[in-house]
Amino acid sequence: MQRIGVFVCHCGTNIAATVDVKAVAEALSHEPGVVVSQDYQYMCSESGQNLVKDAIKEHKLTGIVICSCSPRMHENTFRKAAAAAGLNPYLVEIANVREQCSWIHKDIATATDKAVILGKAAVAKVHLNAPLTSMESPVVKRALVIGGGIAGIQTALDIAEAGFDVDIVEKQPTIGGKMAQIDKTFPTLDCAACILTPKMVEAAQNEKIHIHSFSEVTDVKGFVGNFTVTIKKKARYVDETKCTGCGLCTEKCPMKKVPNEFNMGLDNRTAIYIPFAQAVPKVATIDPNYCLMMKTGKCGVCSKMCSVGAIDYKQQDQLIEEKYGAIVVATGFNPIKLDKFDEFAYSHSPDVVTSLELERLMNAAGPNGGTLLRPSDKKHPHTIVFVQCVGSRCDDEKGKPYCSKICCMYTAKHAMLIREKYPDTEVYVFYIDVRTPGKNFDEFYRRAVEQYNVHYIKGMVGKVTPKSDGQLDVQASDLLANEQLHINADMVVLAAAIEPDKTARPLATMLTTQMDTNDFFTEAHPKLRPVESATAGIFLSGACQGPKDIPETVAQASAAAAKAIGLLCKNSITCNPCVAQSDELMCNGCSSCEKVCPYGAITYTDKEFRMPDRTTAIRRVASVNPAVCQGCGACTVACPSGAMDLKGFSNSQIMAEVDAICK
Amino acid sequence: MNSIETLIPKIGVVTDIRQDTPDVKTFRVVSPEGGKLFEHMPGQCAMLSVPGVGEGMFSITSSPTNKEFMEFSIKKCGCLTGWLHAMDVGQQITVRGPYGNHFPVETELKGRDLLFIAGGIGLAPLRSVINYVRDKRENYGSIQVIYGSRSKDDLVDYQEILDEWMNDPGVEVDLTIDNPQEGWDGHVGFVPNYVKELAPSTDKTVLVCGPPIMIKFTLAGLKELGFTDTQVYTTMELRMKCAVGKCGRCNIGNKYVCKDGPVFRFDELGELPDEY
Amino acid sequence: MQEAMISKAKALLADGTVTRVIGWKRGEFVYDVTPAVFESAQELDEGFVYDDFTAANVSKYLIKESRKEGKILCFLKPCDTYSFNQLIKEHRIIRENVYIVGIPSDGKLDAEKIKSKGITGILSAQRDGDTVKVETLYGIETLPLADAMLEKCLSCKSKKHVIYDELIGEDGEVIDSDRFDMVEKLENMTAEERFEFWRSELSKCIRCNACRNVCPACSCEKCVFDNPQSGVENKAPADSFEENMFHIIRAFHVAGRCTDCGECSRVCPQNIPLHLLNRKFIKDINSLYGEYQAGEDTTSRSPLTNYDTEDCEPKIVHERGVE
Amino acid sequence: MQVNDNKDFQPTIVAFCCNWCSYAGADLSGTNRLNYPTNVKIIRVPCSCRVNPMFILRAFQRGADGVIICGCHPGDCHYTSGNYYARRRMTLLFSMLDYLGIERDRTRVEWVSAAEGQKFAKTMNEFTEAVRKLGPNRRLEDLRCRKQ
Amino acid sequence: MLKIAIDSLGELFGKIASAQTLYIPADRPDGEAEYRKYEPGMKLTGRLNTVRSAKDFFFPQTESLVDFKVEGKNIEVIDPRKECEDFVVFGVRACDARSFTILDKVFLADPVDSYYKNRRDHGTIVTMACTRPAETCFCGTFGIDATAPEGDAACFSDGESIFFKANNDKGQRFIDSISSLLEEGDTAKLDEVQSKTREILKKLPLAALSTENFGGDKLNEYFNSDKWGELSESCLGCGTCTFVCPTCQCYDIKDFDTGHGIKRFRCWDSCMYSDFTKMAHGNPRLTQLERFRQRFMHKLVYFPKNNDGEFGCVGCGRCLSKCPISMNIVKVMKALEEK
Repeated sequence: MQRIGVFVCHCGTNIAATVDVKAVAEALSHEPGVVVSQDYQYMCSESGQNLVKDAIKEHKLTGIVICSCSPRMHENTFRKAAAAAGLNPYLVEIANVREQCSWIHKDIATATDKAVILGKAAVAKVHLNAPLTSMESPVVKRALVIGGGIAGIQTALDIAEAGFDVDIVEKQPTIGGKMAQIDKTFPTLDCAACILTPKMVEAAQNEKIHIHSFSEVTDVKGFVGNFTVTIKKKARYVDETKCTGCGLCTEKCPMKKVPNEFNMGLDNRTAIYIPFAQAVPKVATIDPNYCLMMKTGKCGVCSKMCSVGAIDYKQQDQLIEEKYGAIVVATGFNPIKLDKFDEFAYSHSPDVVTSLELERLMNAAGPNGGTLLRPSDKKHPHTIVFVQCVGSRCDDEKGKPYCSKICCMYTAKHAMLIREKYPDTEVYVFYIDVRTPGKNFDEFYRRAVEQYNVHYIKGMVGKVTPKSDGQLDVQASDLLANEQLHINADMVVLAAAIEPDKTARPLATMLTTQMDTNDFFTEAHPKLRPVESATAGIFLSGACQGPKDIPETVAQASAAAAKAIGLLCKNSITCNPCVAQSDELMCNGCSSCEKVCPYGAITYTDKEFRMPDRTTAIRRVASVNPAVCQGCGACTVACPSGAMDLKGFSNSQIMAEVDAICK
Repeated sequence: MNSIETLIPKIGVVTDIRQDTPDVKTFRVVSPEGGKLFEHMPGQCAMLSVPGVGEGMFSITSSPTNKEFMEFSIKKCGCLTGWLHAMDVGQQITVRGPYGNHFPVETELKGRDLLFIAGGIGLAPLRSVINYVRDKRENYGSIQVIYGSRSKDDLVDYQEILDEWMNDPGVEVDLTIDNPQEGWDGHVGFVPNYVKELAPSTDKTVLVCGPPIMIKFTLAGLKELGFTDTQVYTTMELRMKCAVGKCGRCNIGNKYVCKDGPVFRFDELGELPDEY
Repeated sequence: MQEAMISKAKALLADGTVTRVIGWKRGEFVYDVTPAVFESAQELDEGFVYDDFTAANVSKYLIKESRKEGKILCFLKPCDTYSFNQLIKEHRIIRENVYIVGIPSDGKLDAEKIKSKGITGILSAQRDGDTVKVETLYGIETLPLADAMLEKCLSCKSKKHVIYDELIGEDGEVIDSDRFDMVEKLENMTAEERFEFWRSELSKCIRCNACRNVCPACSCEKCVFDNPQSGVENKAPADSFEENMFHIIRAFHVAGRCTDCGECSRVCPQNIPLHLLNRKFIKDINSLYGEYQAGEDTTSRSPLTNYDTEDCEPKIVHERGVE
Repeated sequence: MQVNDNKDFQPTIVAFCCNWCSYAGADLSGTNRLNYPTNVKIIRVPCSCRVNPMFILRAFQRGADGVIICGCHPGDCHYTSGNYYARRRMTLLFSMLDYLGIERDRTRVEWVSAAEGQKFAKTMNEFTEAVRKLGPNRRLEDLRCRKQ
Repeated sequence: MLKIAIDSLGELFGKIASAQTLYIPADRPDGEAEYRKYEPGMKLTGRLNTVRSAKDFFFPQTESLVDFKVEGKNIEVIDPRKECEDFVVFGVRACDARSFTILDKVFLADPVDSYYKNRRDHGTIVTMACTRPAETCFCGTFGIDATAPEGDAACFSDGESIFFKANNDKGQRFIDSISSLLEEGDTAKLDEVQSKTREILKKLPLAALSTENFGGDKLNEYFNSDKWGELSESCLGCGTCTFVCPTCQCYDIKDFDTGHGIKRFRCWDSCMYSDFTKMAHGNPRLTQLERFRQRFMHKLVYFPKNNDGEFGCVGCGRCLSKCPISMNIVKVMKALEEK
């Protein structure tokens, strides 16, 4: 017989306003085994926890039920409190009467009834809870950062600084990411390359940091502290260890008509290329889709030119396997494709560009060497229209429902830079709202309006029509003036929404982390654990978690690094004790469980048993490696004899909950 | 309905719980109104149950001469006993009985010298008889109790043995434990050997109860000493389920332990097939 | 055939290949043959039988028998070989200890079915082409073979032996059977009709566990329904436990493992068509996840321990068939 | 079909929610104060693959009128493949229940991510309404457990 | 003798059913027969016997014994017993009729089982003499005359009419209650049918089976027989034989938590089940051999030893038909008899 304590939290009025907490405590006091049932203002507060601790000692409780907020919120708090009072932390059950009761129901009577039932289910379950002890598992002192943009670089630098080895996996031939493509940064207007490239170099030179550029993660196994990751180093047909980055090959390469991704396809590069001058690693890469040697077998110029013999047309993709204790995801973002936004004529006119293209057009290392020229005729534009929220805050399928966050600020930056450099150019910005929260942001925006006379017009551009004279007719509405406008523009710049990188979704599957409907990684808690994923040992850095500007990205990158360092500092971590366990006496040895285990945690051994008929027999039985098992429970259902059960969520515990709910 | 119905139990209240050994507790049970639930004879059993947990047969440890309450000494070994061990005073349980036959205290045993041999929890059913004959001392000859357990801590009712039986001039108590232990200056050794060492007089009528292996060797020892099967009684309450001789489980050959037993004289058991 | 089998068994016993033979033993009547183990030529001569009534699938006995000392000879009909293979796959039978002789089967008769046609006092039964001649205490009766044959044989899925050490006679082929016809017929009934059908069938269950205990797929050390720790232990029909839990879960537990050997229906004393539950799972598995025959091999992954990322959603149930 | 739409009937609905997605989704609908009926009671399981068909039948025996299983979207399982197994198991189980003549709308599987608080509430509203229309579960219940 | 034309049976059943619940053996779609509550239009089966025996009416497979309500430390005991309503079981065969003698010796022995007694007191057993015994019949082995069945009242068919005879007061009351439909009839044809049946009974394959080598005095001899191993080898350990047997009465008592109380119920159990004798202290019958032996020793040795030579079998032949592996009491008897 159990001695169970029930503690009903008011959560201020969060619970108490819709659930009669006293009635809940009273009703649960009659449940079998319940020896004390109390309610309290804030159970999670120190005094609330003390109340629980005291009751455990005073009533010699063998189990406690807390009727409070979601277990995802405070289960650990109460487990710790129980442990502090000498009760095994796994003898604690939470009845979620806030998120799943008081917050969603209005009628006090029915909400109270439901809270009582949820409490009864928890009491029924805790009757069957067994004390569980966590196992320790060692931590591999090495981190993996997936993505080599500013987020990944910062995270890697911070982790390396703390003395741990860290690998960066970057799918492009160079690290640097989006920030490397940006011209200037807001609100300080300093040059992006000037602040980024030193960090890239620092990363390259740090002994603790190992950069796998032009590589991808193809498989992730294991669990927190002990991941085994397979990395595919894509063939770049250049021996990284030999290439000095002299650039001779790129000069001599006869194939010069390859769209230059780094410049957003606004100019061309060669088939063998180094993305940009400050690339890290500064190693050439052959694009096999364009390389004449690889396509026709006739050329080999680069090979001939290379004095160190780094060219290797036969290079193969290479798979390497490495163990890590922590993984930081920094896969970043991309502007969305605008082919669905026909109204802005993006596909029809080269003079309609995205903001990121504008960055390149204005950049000194860009296609025009830093002079802003119209792509169509390389003439100086006199009227430029900026369109905000292209695909952001968009209700329909072609866009994204969220605010991309950075567009208002970079548009102000663009407008300001243009007005600064080309005072004869009129700049119009069409906006829905201008959002400028952030340090010095609103001042920056106001400078654009007041000092630089950028024309901010609240309203949306309806249509952009290329005219025969090469100009663009921008048809728009001014909502404040309540009038239709037509502007003859030389260029239109679209602030395209940003979205998570396409590689993020398959990566999330490999990492068993969650994503939201927009493919942003879901953080473990939106407020309290913003840089961790719900999967232990996986941390989130930068825009993969949501739209962010550079300072925010860097802040989160360092935060993720701190979290990863916190994990790597430990010699071992405590495993989840809620793992599967096989009752060897019941096990048939049929291997069904082994087949469904995603972690390979189940093995079979032949063991000698004393059988009921007084004989001994060798039987094949399953056993679970508790350090590898993650406690999903797939095996428990595959097992027909019920020999396989899951601690903490046992068959009988779940059925007890079912019974309690249905009675 | 007008028939003697025994499958419907009565309610008993647990008024006292005594921890005898690490895994044996003695429960005092009375009716909700106070007083005993029913009268019984030494050696008889009762079916205790906790609704939803199960039913189990336990020998009544207290003597019928106790008019206020019944006691049950119960070893923790399963679901029901685990539950009983965890309960608090004031808990209600259900009781039905008394069941089975009893030691022939008013017939064969009358006027005889009695030797009780018990091992471990096996003392529980014999305690009822011992206290019964102590209370009706004039009806019986000498009383000797040989009792052994694994250790000093595993001696059931040790306090009562010390306080009452050992101070009772009419009772000779010989205790033994299996292995030497600090704080124990009594005999050390297994019960069957101790019986042989003590070599009690073969005039005595023997009542033996304990683990099957102990009974087996004790019986062999007694035979060596010159005792016959007709002098030895034992009780076997391990196999019962319905307690009314109908469910078809507890039979050894054609004898139903719950109805024809649990007390058997060894010559009766000898006629039965070897299935116990 | 019986003679060939006996002489094969004798030869294998004599040359020491096997120490025991599992087969069928003649009973009191023409039909009550019992699976039995024979250890000598004499025992074989006295009791070994293989005829129209030797329907019992002996493969499950090999779980126990293959763990005994010495090799055992077993005669397996085509359908029995599937069960045997499945048990090999589940590591239940020690293959090295079994010598398999595949034997042909052209269908077995069902005494209970003959009796259900009102024929009583059966003394002998003789197959004669498409009819069966039954001699009874009350005279001779003739009935169509289909009325006397076991359901499992009428819808035979294969005459092919999927595992054997040697064969007596020719091996057959997998048959394009109509075994899902009845399942389909039920699927095309309304939910109400289906419920009525199954309620009237399953409510006959007396929970004797014959279906489970005979089933080669039900080879658990201890069935969940017998195990007090499982929380679903239930001994006897209590309210609708059999209809609403036992038979559904039993079918689920053997889903993907059931070879459709038909023993469950053969042994049911209440003639519940239990095979129709198993066949429903087989049919669903075939149509949703691709053709799969349990016991066909010893290595393939069973459909329930497997998945495809493109599997259909459970709501397919809502979208097809009759409501 | 059913003329009576059982307006006053309050079905008992058991929702098995996986800890990582759907339980979090349910929490989110709470955080966002999205209303759904009190009839729905959630049981937290680590993964949808933890849901044994026995639990579902048990719920019906004990008087549940509807059982819904919620898990991560296929491909998003915290344990990579759990919901794929659950999907097969539940498909086959539901098909069997349908075959036995049990009302289809009493069972449902829905994939709800941690971000889909809205979807969770909507699903629960719809499911409860569907079960309410069916009326009390009489085909799978254990009469002994019927509420007096 | 009083009789009624077979054609008028419907009328008779209607009359009986109007006063009390009537159960008759009727055909099932699968060709077997089972006892069903009579409803107008229902016909008496042509099958010799039902799959399940008539014991189910008096000792049902599950029955509620007592209910409990538990609140805190307190328990309330609720006695669910109600006086049973009167009922008639019609068409019971001689073998099944004898099973009540056996069941009575168990359930009506001290202490009386009130649940069983209640039903016995209120149930009237109307038997029907056999005319077409099956090859599996061996009731004669146990001294049962299939042409003169026991029961409260007995019926005899000559193919055209059904004749009634009371075996006791209850049977007489039953006949009195339907006498308005009965008429005095000539039994000449019946006598002819009966003698024909007796001839067939003599010719049955199992007619020679005898109990002379069985009984209480064979206890140790048979208990230690080396035949049990071979006999039990193929036993599946299912409960078919037990559950179709008209005399098997082993039961288990279990508690069921309904969610709003505890129901303690009794259900049939089978000594063939591996956990039958499993108790907290262990299981004394661990192998199928021991369990198999128990079942047959009980019927052939223990029961007669305790009950003045009455055997625990009535020769109905159900286990001969229904055992999945065709192992049965006849095979056991014959094997044990072999020296």
